[in-house]
Amino acid sequence: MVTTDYEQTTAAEGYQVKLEVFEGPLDLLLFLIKKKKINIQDIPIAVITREYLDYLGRKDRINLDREAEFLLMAALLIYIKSQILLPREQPVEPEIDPRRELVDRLVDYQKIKAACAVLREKEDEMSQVWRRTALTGPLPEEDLDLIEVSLFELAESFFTMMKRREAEDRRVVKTKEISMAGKMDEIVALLRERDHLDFLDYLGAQETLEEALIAFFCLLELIKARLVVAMQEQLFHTITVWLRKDGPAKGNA
Amino acid sequence: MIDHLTEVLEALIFISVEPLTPAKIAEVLGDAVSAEEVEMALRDLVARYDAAESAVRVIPSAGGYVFSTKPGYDPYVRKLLQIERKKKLSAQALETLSAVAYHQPVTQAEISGIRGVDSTYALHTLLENKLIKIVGRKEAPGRPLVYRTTEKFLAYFGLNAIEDLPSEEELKKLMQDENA
Amino acid sequence: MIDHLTEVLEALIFISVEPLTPAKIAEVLGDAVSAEEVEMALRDLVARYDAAESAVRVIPSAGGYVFSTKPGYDPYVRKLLQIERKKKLSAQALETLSAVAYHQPVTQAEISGIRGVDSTYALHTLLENKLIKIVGRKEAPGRPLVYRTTEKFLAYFGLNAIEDLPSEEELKKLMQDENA
Repeated sequence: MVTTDYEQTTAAEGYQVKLEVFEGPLDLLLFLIKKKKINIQDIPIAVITREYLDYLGRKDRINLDREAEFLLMAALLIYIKSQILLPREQPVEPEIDPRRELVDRLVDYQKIKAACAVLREKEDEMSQVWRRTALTGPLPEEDLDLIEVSLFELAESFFTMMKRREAEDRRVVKTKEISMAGKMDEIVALLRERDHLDFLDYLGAQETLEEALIAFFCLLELIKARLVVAMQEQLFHTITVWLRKDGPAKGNA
Repeated sequence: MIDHLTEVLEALIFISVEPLTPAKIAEVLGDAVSAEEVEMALRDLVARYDAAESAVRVIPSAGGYVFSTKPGYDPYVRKLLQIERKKKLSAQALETLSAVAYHQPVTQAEISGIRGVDSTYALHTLLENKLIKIVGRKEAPGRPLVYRTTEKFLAYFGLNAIEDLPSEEELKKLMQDENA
Repeated sequence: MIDHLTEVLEALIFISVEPLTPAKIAEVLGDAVSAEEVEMALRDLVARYDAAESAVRVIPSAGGYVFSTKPGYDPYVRKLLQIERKKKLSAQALETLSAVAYHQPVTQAEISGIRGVDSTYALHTLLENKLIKIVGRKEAPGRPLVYRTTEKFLAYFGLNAIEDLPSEEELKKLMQDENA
């Protein structure tokens, strides 16, 4: 279980006055803008950059896991400052103001912060009321293992199962892994039975990725041994495989 | 003494997953009330719901108290439960569906092999729900049926194409920090 | 016409763990009642429990109706369930969730851009808690996964619909008040 930064702050500072730890660069910038009573639409970049670097240097108020992201913002501030300081023939137009993009991001982030406050309040309210998580009383048994599913759960279910299975029959898979000869026999037998084989279909029918890879290596071996012919009409199209009628396969028979 | 003892008990019975026993009640309320007071309040609660123009009631069950619907509403209750059952997938069906999705086209024997358990029934459920379909037979001994997921499957999970399924790498990425 | 429609609805809501939607009600009741009759009966039911000397009530939630306790019984319920306090979302998770709510459908990269910090882990937490879901992929380079908030998100915050979130204008006003 990962402790949230929220809880860490509370625990570390106990009953003392709780200093806010800035979770990200936008968090810190908004704080500085408020502290300096700056109009967000007209940020004095030089001032804010100096303040920002000051906080960054002290390190005690920033989430150090996010240091890289704080540094990235510092670089952006310095870049914007350099853009503003460039000598110009005409005054900067609002739409090409180098601060524009940052201001837009800050305004948007400010909205998200305001929404957070509203949602936190609602969460507090809802924490006072309780809903049932299961039904009591007489209900059909078979309802118990029913669940709602999302795409995430579908995918997770699959990969979790594959991991479980891998652990379960590592031994079975292992025996399959070593028996390349068996796989080759299987391919040759299939070809004897029905003349040709759509190899991509065959690969798709393999139970595990490992098995499919082995089947593929077997095919390469069989080609090398001149036991089979493989043809691919176009790149990315399927591979059709035949037994060689004139090769060692005949001689062996 | 506890204010609104009857309602406190009502809230506890409502939220309790098992029938709420006097022992459990005593645990929660401690010494603040006597067993007699609790018993009286419980009787009051039962009477209140019985008398009310309400579809639910409080009944004694398995040595405790539990909410239940009144018998007259059974046909409606049963119908809703039936509908719910059809709309949801069991964990078994979900696992089978994921195996079909990531391995299609695939046979029953292959799915059972992948999952390590017989999957005939789960496949049947998925067929019924039209989340998978039969697309033909495999050129193999016994010519087994071959399954694929359907358009409905894509719509259900908000996918445009089967290639849009999250890859193992994406899943890993989403979960990696958990182990950090 | 159905006799005791209000009580029938009460029974149906009572046996639903998730908020019961008008669509599901219509499925159960069929053509026997009109949507207007159902709506009136639902309003009647909500008012009945609000007025009653009862610890429970019926609330609109996530587009449906569900039973919940009234505020005030929280300490007793927590004692029964042996929960110190209800778990709250971390600051990181809440911020990520707000960003998803206001920008959905949205990708991980977009959320990280809005917040200015990598949000992969926070998104995973929210996915696990079923407060957000993957709804498909964006037609953009890399075909990234796209996220949306869920019904559970609405229920968690006591919202009936996503439109119940404060509008952009309301948020602006909140920000001004704070700066004043």
